[in-house]
Amino acid sequence: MSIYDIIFYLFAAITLISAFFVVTIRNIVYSAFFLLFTFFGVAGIYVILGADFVAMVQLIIYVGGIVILMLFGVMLTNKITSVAIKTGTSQIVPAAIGVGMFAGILTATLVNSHWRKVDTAPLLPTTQSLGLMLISEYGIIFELLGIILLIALIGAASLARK
Amino acid sequence: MTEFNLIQIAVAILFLPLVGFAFVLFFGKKIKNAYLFEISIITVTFILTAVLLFNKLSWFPDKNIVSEFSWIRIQNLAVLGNISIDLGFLLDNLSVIMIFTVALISMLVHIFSIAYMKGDRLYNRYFAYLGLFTFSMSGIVLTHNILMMYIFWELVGISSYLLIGFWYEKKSASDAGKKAFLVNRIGDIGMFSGIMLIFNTYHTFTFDKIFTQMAAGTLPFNSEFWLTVTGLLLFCGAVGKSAQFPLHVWLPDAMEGPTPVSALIHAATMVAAGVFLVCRIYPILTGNALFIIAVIGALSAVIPATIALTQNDIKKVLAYSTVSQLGYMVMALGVGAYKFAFFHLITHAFFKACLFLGSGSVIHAMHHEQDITKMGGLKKKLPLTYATFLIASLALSGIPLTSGFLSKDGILQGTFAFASLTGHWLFPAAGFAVAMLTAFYMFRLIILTFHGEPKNKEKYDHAHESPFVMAMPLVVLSTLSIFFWYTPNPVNADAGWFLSKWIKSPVLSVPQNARYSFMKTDVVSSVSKEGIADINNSTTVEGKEIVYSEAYTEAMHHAHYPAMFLSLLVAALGIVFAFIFYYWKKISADKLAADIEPLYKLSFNKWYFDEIYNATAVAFTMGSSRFLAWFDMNIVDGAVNGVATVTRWTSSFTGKFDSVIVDGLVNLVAYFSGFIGLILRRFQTGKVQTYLVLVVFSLVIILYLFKTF
Amino acid sequence: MNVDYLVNSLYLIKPELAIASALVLLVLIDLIMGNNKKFLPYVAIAGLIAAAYFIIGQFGMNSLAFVSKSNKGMIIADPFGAFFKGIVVFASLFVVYFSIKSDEIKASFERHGEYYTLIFGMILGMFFMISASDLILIYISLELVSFSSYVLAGFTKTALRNSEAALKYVIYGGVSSGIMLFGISILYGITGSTNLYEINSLIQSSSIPNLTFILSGILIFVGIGYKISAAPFHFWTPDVYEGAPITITAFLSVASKAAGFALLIRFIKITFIKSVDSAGYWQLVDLIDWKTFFIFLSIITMTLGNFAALWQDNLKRMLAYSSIAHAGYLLLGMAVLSNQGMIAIIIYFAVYAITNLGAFFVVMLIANKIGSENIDDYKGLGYSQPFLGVSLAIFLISLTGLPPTAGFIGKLYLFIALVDAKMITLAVIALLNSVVALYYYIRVLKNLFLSRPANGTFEFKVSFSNGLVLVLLAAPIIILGIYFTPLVDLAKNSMQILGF
Amino acid sequence: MIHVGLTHFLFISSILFSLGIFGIVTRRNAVMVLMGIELMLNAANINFIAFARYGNFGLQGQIMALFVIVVAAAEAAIALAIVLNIYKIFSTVNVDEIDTLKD
Amino acid sequence: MGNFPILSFITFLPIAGMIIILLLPKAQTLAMKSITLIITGIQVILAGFLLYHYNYGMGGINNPATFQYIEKFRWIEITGFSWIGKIKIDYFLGIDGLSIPMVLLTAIISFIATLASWKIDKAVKGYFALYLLLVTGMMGVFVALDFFLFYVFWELMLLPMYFLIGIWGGPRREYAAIKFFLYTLLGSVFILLVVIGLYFSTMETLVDGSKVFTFNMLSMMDTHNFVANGILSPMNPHNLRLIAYIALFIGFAIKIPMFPFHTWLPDAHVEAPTAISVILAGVLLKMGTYGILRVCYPVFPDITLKLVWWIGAFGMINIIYGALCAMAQKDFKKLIAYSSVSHMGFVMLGMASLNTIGISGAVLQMFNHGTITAMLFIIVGVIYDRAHTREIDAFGGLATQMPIYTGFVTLAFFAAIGLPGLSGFISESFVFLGGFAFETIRVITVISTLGLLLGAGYMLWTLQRIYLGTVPEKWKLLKDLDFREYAMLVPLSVIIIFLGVYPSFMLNLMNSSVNSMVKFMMDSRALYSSITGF
Repeated sequence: MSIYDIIFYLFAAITLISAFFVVTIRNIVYSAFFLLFTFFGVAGIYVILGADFVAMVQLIIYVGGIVILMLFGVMLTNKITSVAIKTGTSQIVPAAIGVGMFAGILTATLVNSHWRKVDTAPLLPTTQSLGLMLISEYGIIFELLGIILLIALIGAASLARK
Repeated sequence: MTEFNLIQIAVAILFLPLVGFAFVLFFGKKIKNAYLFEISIITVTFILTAVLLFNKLSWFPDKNIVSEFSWIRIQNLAVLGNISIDLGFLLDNLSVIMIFTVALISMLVHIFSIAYMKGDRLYNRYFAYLGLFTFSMSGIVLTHNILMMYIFWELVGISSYLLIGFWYEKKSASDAGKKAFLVNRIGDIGMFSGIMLIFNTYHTFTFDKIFTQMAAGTLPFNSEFWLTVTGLLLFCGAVGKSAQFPLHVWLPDAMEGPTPVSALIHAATMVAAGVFLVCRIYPILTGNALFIIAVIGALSAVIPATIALTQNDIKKVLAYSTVSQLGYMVMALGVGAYKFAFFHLITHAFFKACLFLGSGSVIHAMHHEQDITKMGGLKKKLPLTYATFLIASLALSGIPLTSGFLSKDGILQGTFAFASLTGHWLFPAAGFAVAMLTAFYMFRLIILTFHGEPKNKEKYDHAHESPFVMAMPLVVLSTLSIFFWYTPNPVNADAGWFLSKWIKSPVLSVPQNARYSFMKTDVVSSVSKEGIADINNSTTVEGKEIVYSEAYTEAMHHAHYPAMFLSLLVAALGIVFAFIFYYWKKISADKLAADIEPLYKLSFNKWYFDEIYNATAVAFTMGSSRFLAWFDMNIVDGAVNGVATVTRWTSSFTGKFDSVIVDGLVNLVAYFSGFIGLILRRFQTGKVQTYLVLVVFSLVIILYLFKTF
Repeated sequence: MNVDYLVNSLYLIKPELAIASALVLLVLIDLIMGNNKKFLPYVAIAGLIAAAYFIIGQFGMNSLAFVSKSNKGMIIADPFGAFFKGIVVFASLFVVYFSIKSDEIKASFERHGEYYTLIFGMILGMFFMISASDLILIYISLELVSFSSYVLAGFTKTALRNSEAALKYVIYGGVSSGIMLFGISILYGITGSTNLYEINSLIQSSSIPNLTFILSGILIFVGIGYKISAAPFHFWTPDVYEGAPITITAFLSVASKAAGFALLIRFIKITFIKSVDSAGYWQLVDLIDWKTFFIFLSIITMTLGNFAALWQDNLKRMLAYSSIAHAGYLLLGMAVLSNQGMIAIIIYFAVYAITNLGAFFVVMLIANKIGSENIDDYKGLGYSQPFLGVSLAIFLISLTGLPPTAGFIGKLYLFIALVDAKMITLAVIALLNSVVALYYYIRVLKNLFLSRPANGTFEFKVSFSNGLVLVLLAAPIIILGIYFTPLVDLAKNSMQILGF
Repeated sequence: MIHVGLTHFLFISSILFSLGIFGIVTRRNAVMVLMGIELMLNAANINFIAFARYGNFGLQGQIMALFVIVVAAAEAAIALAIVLNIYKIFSTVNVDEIDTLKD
Repeated sequence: MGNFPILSFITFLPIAGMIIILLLPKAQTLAMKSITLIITGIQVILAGFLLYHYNYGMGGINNPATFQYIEKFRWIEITGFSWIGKIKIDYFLGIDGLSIPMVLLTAIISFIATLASWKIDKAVKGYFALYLLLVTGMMGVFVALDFFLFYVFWELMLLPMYFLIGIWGGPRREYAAIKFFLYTLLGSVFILLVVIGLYFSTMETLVDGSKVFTFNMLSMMDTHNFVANGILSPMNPHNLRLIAYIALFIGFAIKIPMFPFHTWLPDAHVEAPTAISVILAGVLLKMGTYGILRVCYPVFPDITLKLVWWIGAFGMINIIYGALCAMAQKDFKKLIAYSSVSHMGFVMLGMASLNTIGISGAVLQMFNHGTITAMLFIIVGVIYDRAHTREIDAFGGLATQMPIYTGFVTLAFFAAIGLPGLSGFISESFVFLGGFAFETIRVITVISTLGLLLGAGYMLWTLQRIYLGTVPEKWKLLKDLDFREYAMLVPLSVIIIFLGVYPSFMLNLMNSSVNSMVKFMMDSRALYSSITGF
């Protein structure tokens, strides 16, 4: 077992265990914090996979943005005075059965499939290439994303404002 | 007079009454005495028939005058080429004599009705209906094809319906009309089936053409059996119309109509149409068919005669007597005594009409009292009626010097000869028994009505002889019941002009081996070899007759006197018994009735025919009709109703959930189908997480299915 | 990638550019004009007309835009896309008009700027959905449409049902697009490409792990199925259609569905096709049994839609179920997997668009006045409002598919396609379904004409412009029902998909 | 222990994905539901990057992941706005209590 | 007369009338009624004109050259599908001996039903607009020779009928209307399926020699036009023709209505207003049998020959079942409705005979039943207008109270039970004669004669219960007929009597066509067995 493997298992454990807590723990604030760990773990996995820039973006946007947003959401939709901000769960049994089967199918299929594996290329910095691609090949999508953000901005503002 | 003139006259005879009908029907309301128009029309018609009769018999005694035109043409058929359904007249001696009789009686009844129906609310319409009847009846008589005969057959049925139910406000009258029509329809269905068979075989309806083709060897389905069936099916029509057993039940009920109508339709003319039909189709009747006809005739002669013994309604007695006499004629036809049957048809028409009109006169005098047990002693009050009634009764009983004696004797002679050749002695036995019964009940009727003490003093006191218009027809008809109109010899009709010159039995078309053995041509030697009649489209030469075997001729000859004496004897016996019972009262009729109560009851209750029919056929039809209606509403409607779903939805939407609709089978199906819709709704809980769980489950199912493909 | 080529590519996406410019313009005008919102709809209409103009030009085109070394092109400009964009623009024009008239929308007057901007965001997303040939673009455009519609569904934020619809929509849509994204990722893993054309050539040439491929296909379909509301991915439809403002419901039921179907057809036809035989039947790559899949899906969808619609009392909700049922019919056209079926879909969709817009318009006009969408409140409206009643009758009859309305022509071509493919049983099921459908449509007519109003009549006048729009929608239904050559010609011209 | 390969990453992503769905369908609080959606998107992103890495498909996968992250952010913003709105109107954010629209 | 498109005119004239009526202000009810009356009157005149110039020698059925008043032009034409060739649909009208009696009937009944609608006072505008639309639909069905066109007309009259029953009907009108609609729609979807199936099985050769799929009915009758592997071609090894035939037949049979699909009829009749009952029974039912004769028979002669016993048997069931059900009814109108079921059974029996006499009888019976039943429903309407009840047992003795009316009743009833001298007799006789001549259904025919008895039974019983006897006190004020009712009853009576006395008038009209039909059917036996090989 190489160091690479150990790091992988570490991040994998962080990701999955905290994700498990995210969806099971009753206290919402705790959940939100576990979500933070999950994102962090995922970012680590990105690094392992050689996606340095994406990992950075993951940390900045998810850990720095979305989780905070979520926390705001939690705060705004609960009375702060209440000591334990908790959430209930519903339809555990059917959900467990359904999602369990689905997960089974999903993992079994994915893990057992024969993927087109090529010898892995050496890990190179990706930031520059990504930047070039974003303004050339994927320029149009990049622009579209801008519009998405604009729409999200307008939409969210329109809903949230008085 | 040319043939064409005769046809013209026939056309006039046929349509004049229709004109009268239409005129009176449409203008009866506006013109006060519209009925006079009808009466003058019928008088003219009668005169025309007399002219026709005279000229036909004088100038063309042996010729069938035919005139026809194509009514419907079906052209260019694949196999048959053109088919033409023709309408046309057939003037032979049979039809001119018959039409004369019809017109004469019709006229007399018209005249009689002037007084009899006086004051009725629908006086004019009554005469209109009579006109319609005369038209229809003339059609039956004059036509030259079976389809047209069927058409007029139905039309007389309708006029009979209208006239029986003339006093429609009386439930019994409208019931009787309906019953008459429906019972007749049963016979007509048989007749129509026969017509279908005929048409299917010969592709024509014209009698002559059918006979010609049959003589040439074409048979229905190439089988003599089916020929017999055809004959019998056609005879079904006669069974209905002539009130033969077992369809005789309508005739007594038909007495609900006005009495002159009974005289005209239900005694003299329409009911005789059945016999006339058998006469017309005689050439196609096989031996087997004739035998069955004879049996039906015999039964129809005997059963009503026994019923007539105990009836107390004057018209009912006469009605059963009519059925019995018609049975006589049918039996005569069945045993081969063709001429005598027709002879009896004519004589019977006159004296029975006379009897009915006479009874009408009595009823009129007694203020619509019909029960003979409440009459009596009317001889003094109504001498003319009594005299004519007596003459007619004598004729009916078969007493010499009357026309009835001649014709009845001929029939008995025929049965006798038939029995001696074939050994069926029950026919003459039935004939003589009926002769005795007839004499008995007729004189019972006369004694109770005209003799003895009046039972209802009040009505008796008010009784008075009928006016001239009612008396005149009685006189005319009773005169016609005397022998000399038909033959110079009061004891033997064979020599008379009626039987020897005017009426000829037809040539048989039936294959030789299907006939009675005594009618086979090949056993004949003495009579000239008769081929097939020489027939062309417009006219037919008559003069060829049924060729009876020598043995038959001989048997007839031998039977003449025995039959005559025997018939005289039984008639006399019958009369004597009547006197013993009712005039001298040597034996108490009531006591006898009590002694043989079951038999008496059987007779008095008309052999329970109506009860049996009501309990079986009528009940079955009504029952199945009710059941099917229920079935239709609940099961068919329900089950078909969109596999019941529709019903449920519809009902729930219209808010009227008809509990009937969902009963039974449907209930289950409906519930199930509605359930599907509800199940589907059950998924739409409004909880988005439930939806998503469902999506996950569906995904799992889809993926699972794909893995197994 | 040189600049010329980029510019050339921009020429090919003129309609999209027009919409994008209009969007920006709307934002700016809203900012500049402040409280004067009157001009917004006219700007919107102008933008739409410009887009329509460019779309007509696209009917003659047949090319790919944004081609690069590693990518065979992201956007397709072809008649097929032009047709569906045309449908979207057509629907948008009417929806903008409806919005002007809708009391619901008028109530939140101060947010009109956002309203039209979001609508244009949706239109833009749909345009890209319709013409995308790259899975990335497909996903992004789908999300663009979704985001805008989430907000629009809850636009009247004070109304209870609006907000609820938005919440359900966003959760349901988020999950669906998440599943689709996962599918896309697997497909990417199998083929190493996100471009449909590349994927097509790849799966034809090399061996592919069968089950994994099926998994990805199905997962991607979840996203599309959610857009076209095919069962069992339809659950959001009734709730959101009922909850959303009526203009948005109309827009979702027509434009969004059009984009979804365009995407579905493109996805199937470009990705999986091997060849088209002389009779017009598509020979697909033998990996996923799409035929069986669509057959079952269509049966379930239309049966479910029709049967559930039977029980509805809210007309909007009923129309939602009816639109599910219609999605089922349209999937029949997919199940045939032939050019004939595609023609049928195109014809059916053109008719469906007109009809559904009309139906929702009438529902809106009535709701404006009587404040209810409940069918039982429509009693006797046919008498007090004969014009509205008759128009609604025409629309509903066309939805049922009875001659001589255009709806019949749509159904006819669908069945022609089915019979031609010898799928008789399916045709019988579809026909029986249309008998069931008659029942709930006729129920509305029953209330309109057969029942007398419970209490008093609603006296109001249909304004001239509304009447004109109604006639504009109703007349084509009758005219195309009698003389449908233009419709079929249009379909014939529109079925040209780039590449095949 | 086997050398870490593609399947390991795929295993993680599919579990993460399933956990996301599980959270969405079971958590009553709307914000928690949104968290589940984020988990799903992350799982897809792991896929993209892993495939790109092991299949040597170039940087397309990473681009995709970047886009998804942006989209996720936008989605989170809109969804939270909607949730806030719901809270204003229903005074609750429990998803299963918001079911006025149903058959 | 040249090229005047008289058939289009007679078909679409009511649409013009409808538009005029829609443009009139609501209050102008008299004008609306008058316009409808004038339009339908013109139709009668045009129908008379058709009759006057009709060439009796031309057979029609499967030969386009022997149809008359043909109007044919391209309606829809789409070219350029490489994989499917040309698509074309013709606007193709024409009449032959089968359709001209129906055109005549439609014109007459529409006219008379207009009079029967005179007293409508609820939403008059809508009523007459829908009424005229209905007339167009009916007329169109009888003149269309293109199957597509036929189907469009067929469906066109569904909706007006739904509203006419549903809005202007009796208390359970909604139920009846929806039932009618669902049943007929169910029938017509089957028809649609077969239409499409046939479309893909027949190709017509155009002038330029190219072959195209066609909806032309007449082309579908020519075996040369069948595509080798067409779905409904006789050469198709999976012989689907039987199934298609049954589907098509059921589609038409629902309209007849044939047992067990008849249950919509009593409900529809009971609830419909008088005029609509008249139209429904007088014309609409005939569309079913007409469809079978026009389409089922010549397009599927092979299957027809196989199934003819069943057609006859169902005819028999209809006759007897309908009569028995009628007998048990307590509602006068329902009774008449069931009598229609019974009488339409005669038509089916006649059709099953496959010979000239039987089919002539069937077509004649269609016409005669149309007039007779129209009269019967008017009669019911007359009494309902006055007494506001149709309960048979509530009446009695009306003959005294309303003698003239009773005269018409008697005439109509007698015509209904097939009294000679009135029109029903010849047609029923022909049906029986024809049926008897055909060995396959001989027994059925003989059993069916029972219908004559049952028919007389329930009719006379009804006559007795309503018209005979004494008048109950509450009906002492009933008035006899008024002028409008005369105007309806007299023409029908005249037709009934005229055709009873001179049936050749109609029979000659259809003779050639019926012959062609029979010949075609007979020739087909050999032709199809040579194609299918068995």
